[in-house]
Amino acid sequence: MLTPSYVAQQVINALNIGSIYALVAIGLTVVYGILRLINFAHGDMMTVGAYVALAALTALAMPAVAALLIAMLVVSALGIVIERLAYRPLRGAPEVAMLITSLAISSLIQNGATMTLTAQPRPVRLPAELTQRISALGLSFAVMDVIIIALAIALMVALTLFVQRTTLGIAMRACSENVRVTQLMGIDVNRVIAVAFAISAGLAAAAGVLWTGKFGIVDPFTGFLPGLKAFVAAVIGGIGNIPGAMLGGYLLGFAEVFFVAFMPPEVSGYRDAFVFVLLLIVLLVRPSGLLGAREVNRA
Amino acid sequence: MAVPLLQVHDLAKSFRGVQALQDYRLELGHRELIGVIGPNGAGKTTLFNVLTGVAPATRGRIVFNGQDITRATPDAICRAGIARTFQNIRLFRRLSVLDNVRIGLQAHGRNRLHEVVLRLPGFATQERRLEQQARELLDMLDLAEYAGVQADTLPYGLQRRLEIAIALATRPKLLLLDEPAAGMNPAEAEALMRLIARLHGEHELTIILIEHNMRVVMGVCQRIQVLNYGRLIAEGSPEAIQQDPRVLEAYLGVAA
Amino acid sequence: MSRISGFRLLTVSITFAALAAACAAPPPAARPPAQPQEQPTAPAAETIKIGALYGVTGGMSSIDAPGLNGMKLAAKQINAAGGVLGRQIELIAIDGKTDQTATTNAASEMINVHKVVAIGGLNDSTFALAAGPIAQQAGIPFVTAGATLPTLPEQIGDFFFMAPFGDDAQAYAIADYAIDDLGAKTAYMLVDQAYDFTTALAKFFKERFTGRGGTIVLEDIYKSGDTDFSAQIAKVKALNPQPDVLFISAVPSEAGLTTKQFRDAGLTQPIISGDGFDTPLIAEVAGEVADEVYYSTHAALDNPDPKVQNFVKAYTEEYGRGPENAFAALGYDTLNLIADAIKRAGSADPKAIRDALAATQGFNAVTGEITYQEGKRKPNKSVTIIKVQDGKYSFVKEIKP
Amino acid sequence: MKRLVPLIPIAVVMGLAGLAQSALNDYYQRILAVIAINVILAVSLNLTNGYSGDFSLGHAAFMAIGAYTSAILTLPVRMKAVVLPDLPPWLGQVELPFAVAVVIGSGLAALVAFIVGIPVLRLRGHYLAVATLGLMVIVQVIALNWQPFTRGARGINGLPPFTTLLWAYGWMLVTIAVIWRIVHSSFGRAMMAVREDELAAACRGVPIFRTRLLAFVCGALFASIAGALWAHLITAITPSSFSFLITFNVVAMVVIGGSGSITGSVIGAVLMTLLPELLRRFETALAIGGQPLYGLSQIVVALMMLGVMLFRPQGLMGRRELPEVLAAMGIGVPTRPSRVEAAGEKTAQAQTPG
Repeated sequence: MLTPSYVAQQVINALNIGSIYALVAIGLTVVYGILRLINFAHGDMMTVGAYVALAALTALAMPAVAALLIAMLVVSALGIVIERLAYRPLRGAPEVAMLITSLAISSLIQNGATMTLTAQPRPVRLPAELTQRISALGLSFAVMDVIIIALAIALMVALTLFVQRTTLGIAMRACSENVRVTQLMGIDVNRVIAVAFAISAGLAAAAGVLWTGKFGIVDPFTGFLPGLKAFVAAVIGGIGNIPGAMLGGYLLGFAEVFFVAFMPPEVSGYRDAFVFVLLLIVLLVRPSGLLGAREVNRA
Repeated sequence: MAVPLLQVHDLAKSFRGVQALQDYRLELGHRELIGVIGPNGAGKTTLFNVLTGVAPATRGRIVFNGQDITRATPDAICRAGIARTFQNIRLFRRLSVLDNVRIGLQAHGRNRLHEVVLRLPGFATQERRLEQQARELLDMLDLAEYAGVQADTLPYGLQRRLEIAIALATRPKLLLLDEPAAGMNPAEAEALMRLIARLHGEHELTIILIEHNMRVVMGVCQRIQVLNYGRLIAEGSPEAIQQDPRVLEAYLGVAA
Repeated sequence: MSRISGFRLLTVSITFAALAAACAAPPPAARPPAQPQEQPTAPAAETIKIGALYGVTGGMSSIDAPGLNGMKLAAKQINAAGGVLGRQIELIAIDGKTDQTATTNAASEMINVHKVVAIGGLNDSTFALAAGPIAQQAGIPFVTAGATLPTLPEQIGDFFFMAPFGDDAQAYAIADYAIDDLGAKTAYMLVDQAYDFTTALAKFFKERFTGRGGTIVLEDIYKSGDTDFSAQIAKVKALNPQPDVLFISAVPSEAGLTTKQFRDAGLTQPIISGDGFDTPLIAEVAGEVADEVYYSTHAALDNPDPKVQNFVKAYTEEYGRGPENAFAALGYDTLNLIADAIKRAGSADPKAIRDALAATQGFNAVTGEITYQEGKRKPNKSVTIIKVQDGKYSFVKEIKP
Repeated sequence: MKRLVPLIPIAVVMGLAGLAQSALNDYYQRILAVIAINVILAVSLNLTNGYSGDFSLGHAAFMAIGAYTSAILTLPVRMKAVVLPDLPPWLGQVELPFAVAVVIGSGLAALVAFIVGIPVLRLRGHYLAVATLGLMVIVQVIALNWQPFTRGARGINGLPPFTTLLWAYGWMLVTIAVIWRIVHSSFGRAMMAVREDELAAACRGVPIFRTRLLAFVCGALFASIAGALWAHLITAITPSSFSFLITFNVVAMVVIGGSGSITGSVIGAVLMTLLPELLRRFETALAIGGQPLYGLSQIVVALMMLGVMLFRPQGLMGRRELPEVLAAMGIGVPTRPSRVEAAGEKTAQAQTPG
């Protein structure tokens, strides 16, 4: 069973799912870095992105690329609106207050979608050239799989460049170091946070489109579980840290796929437990995640 | 002279390769009051952090009251008898002044869980005793009228004093004061100086004082250590220190 | 002692809370007005209230919402035709929210506040097992529309009835079909571990398939909510020789996902399953690769039988779209079955309805004939086998018990 | 004599519960029982999330432990032979009274919390939140796979419906009393000290780890009681009964009521139980074009959560308890710290750099 091509196939599978987790986790971590907010509604932005793309694909018959862009734009705008209405008024309030509002937003999106669109899962059909399958060297994968990995990496690279090279990106990093000091330096923190939300939501939308495109289905609860898993991924990597979130996403993808791939079915039921035990071990060895900065106690 | 209260041997602390403190040594007798001075970043607060277990030593040994506390946790060190204040005041901000002091008092003499849950007679006695002791302490530091006040709403000077009260509540043998006069006006500093002298004199406390305010340091300390770049560069009486060329150099940046 | 007085005041507040709770819930006399939409005309006699208990929101909603629509359609038709015993049927439809607490609360509200004479609904045994005993305790007949765990009636009691066949029947049917019609000797099993339904279906399938000389070459699992099956699929691909059929025990949300991914990976054997596969998602998600999929279910909506076609037509007219799945038909049947029992009992007394239900013989339902044999409250219904080919669903066979 | 005073409200609550049990129909009794269970959950979660400042998302795990333990221990032997035939004989042959089973379950949950807490409580903040969330997933996975004890996905059903209002409110009073006492003692002050400033607390001799562990273990213990009560109210449990949705709901109760206030937790629990139930009636009553507005109650509850957080981010009660509220209205004695009205005086906000 452990032929090289079998292992290679599983690696491709893991890279695929890991790429999407990484995208979602990065979005989560960008916002966390600045606001210390675990955005439980982040996964639901994936759902919204998928629905928007679906509408663009079917009702407006747009090409896939345009649908992806539209979804990212619309959801980014939504992210900014939500930030303005639900998070900004809570600046300076206890962290849990924002956490509860994010739970509320999540519930609003899920139930709102159920009421208006029904809970019937909807098929997401991508153009044939994307779903076409390639078989080579005993491996089998869809064009879509390659695109997922490529697009995820491209978005991550773009984000990294943005954060390191542009003024706004540097302001974002400054904010995640210390919001108050950044503010004193004359930077419009509100603008930076709005941008962070836009980026975060946009990445979630992209992940949502990839996710539903890959699996071909969307319903009002599509994003919730991957959102939660991405939170886990971000924490493994060291929440607030962009390369960490990337690493965490891929680790989670590999852990999930490999456990099923290389463990007998009798134990593969313990997959989720295994993933979390792994997580606990990582955290116990490195209490701030793999790449997270250790918080120095300053007396 | 009896066994010293505190012996520090060859102490060093580094943060990611940066030596914040090295080759530090100290022998402190009972009821001594010494000052530690030095420019910003000289390693004074690091010294306190290492002594109180907040930042464990990279190397060296600390023996307090005959007990090796080099690897002990901060709460164990506190219960062993070292209390400190913080440079930037750390109170339990949203709790009352009284509760702040009670938390310090709890370092010795806490209830057992079943006494609390079943409200056994021991609990009431203990609570009464805690409250009475807390009020006495507040009285002593002229804070009695603020007992019911939320700690972070106190004026700055009173917060400093409250912090000392909390530290005293833990019944220390050794008190570490980290720039207690920082941000105080001359009158407040004067009062503080009297307080420190009183604690030292009446309450038989051993004290290490970090302070920038030279009037305070020179006014109360019997012996002074000077730190620069994490190293001990001078030690002696206030008069000797004031004359020491290495000290002048460290402070003024020029060779005397 | 201030502490003690503190505690005293707190306990007082709890008392207030309890009182407030008791007052907040309006007494039965002041219950909200009956749902107007269920009463096309002012009823001459008092309405017969029947509970429709479904998880209309949350995880079950994709199969429960159509079920409720089916029940409503049946109620509308019955009322338009003059009702039962000259009285209109009033459906009390409360959302169970796919939550056990909310579902049991809803069942209890129907019985104790709205005084329903019977309850129908629920498509999953997790919820049926929680709500059923409440009806049993109160002596109100409960007909589950779609929960197929065969032991439900025994476990809950003599007021509990099943409108659908049991998982044993449908699992046996598809196992037989695989052996007899598809010539399968070896099978691969992929089982959703998270549901009672999927594990039971798998158990019965394995029992029948191996009992008749077949071999299970590999048994793998996943958990509902998983979307990526690439790891499992790679394992199947590594099998040599390949299994003759792929049995996938899934609920609708994973039916399309698994089909698409297995086919995309180049596995071409027949995929077989139970009524969890009865969803348009197979064709919608898998598209043209949805080939050679066979599943056992309650009814074929393309069955030319006029009874089936009339239902499909009425449903389409009412809701502007065809029935989403067989659970719509099961909901429709459930209410008709209850109404039929009321008619035969000549009374809307719960006990009389129960006795009439237990005596049901040859009730002609969209999803097959319902007969409760002596002492059993699970029907021996025929099982329909449906094939999906080129993204099209077609009726292939009806297996009579 | 004074020591007997607190017995009066207890007697009143229990009397009311007894009265309700005999006078109200099953539906209202159920709602009242769910309220009591949620109060237990919220008050106990508040110990970690409100007092010691550790954000735990693992409450459902301890509920599950209590529910399964009580289910296995109280199921009649005759039913066990059918439902759980593979139990080891020593378990298959026992049939314990409800109260005993609840106590054993809570002990077990406390033990698990203790063992898990020792490594996990080294984490802080959101790292701890994820770790406790992981605990919940692990317990769920074990419940799903440990067939002889739990029947896996099928779950255990047909539990005896032991959860009467007297039991529910009795346990609720015990929970509130014990937690109130812990919080208003040196332990509670230690927890709050850790929450306010962990480093300062350590330097004041507060045993940080033991304090956090105590809060965690106590919370687990009472969550387990709530789980057992819930199991015997619903009478059917499956692994998915104890999901993060439940945890989130309880977290919301605590935060909406006000973290760090027992009164707040009680209010949060009552609100978050009653509101959806009341709103559900509007779903059918406000039908548009014959279509009831299912989902409306969840949406309104979510909007309410938003509203509370936007206008009172510290929660409805903040950190205040009922006695203080009454005191503010002129009843009783104030216990809450007042504030210094420091006109012209330098306060902590204007700290000078040290």
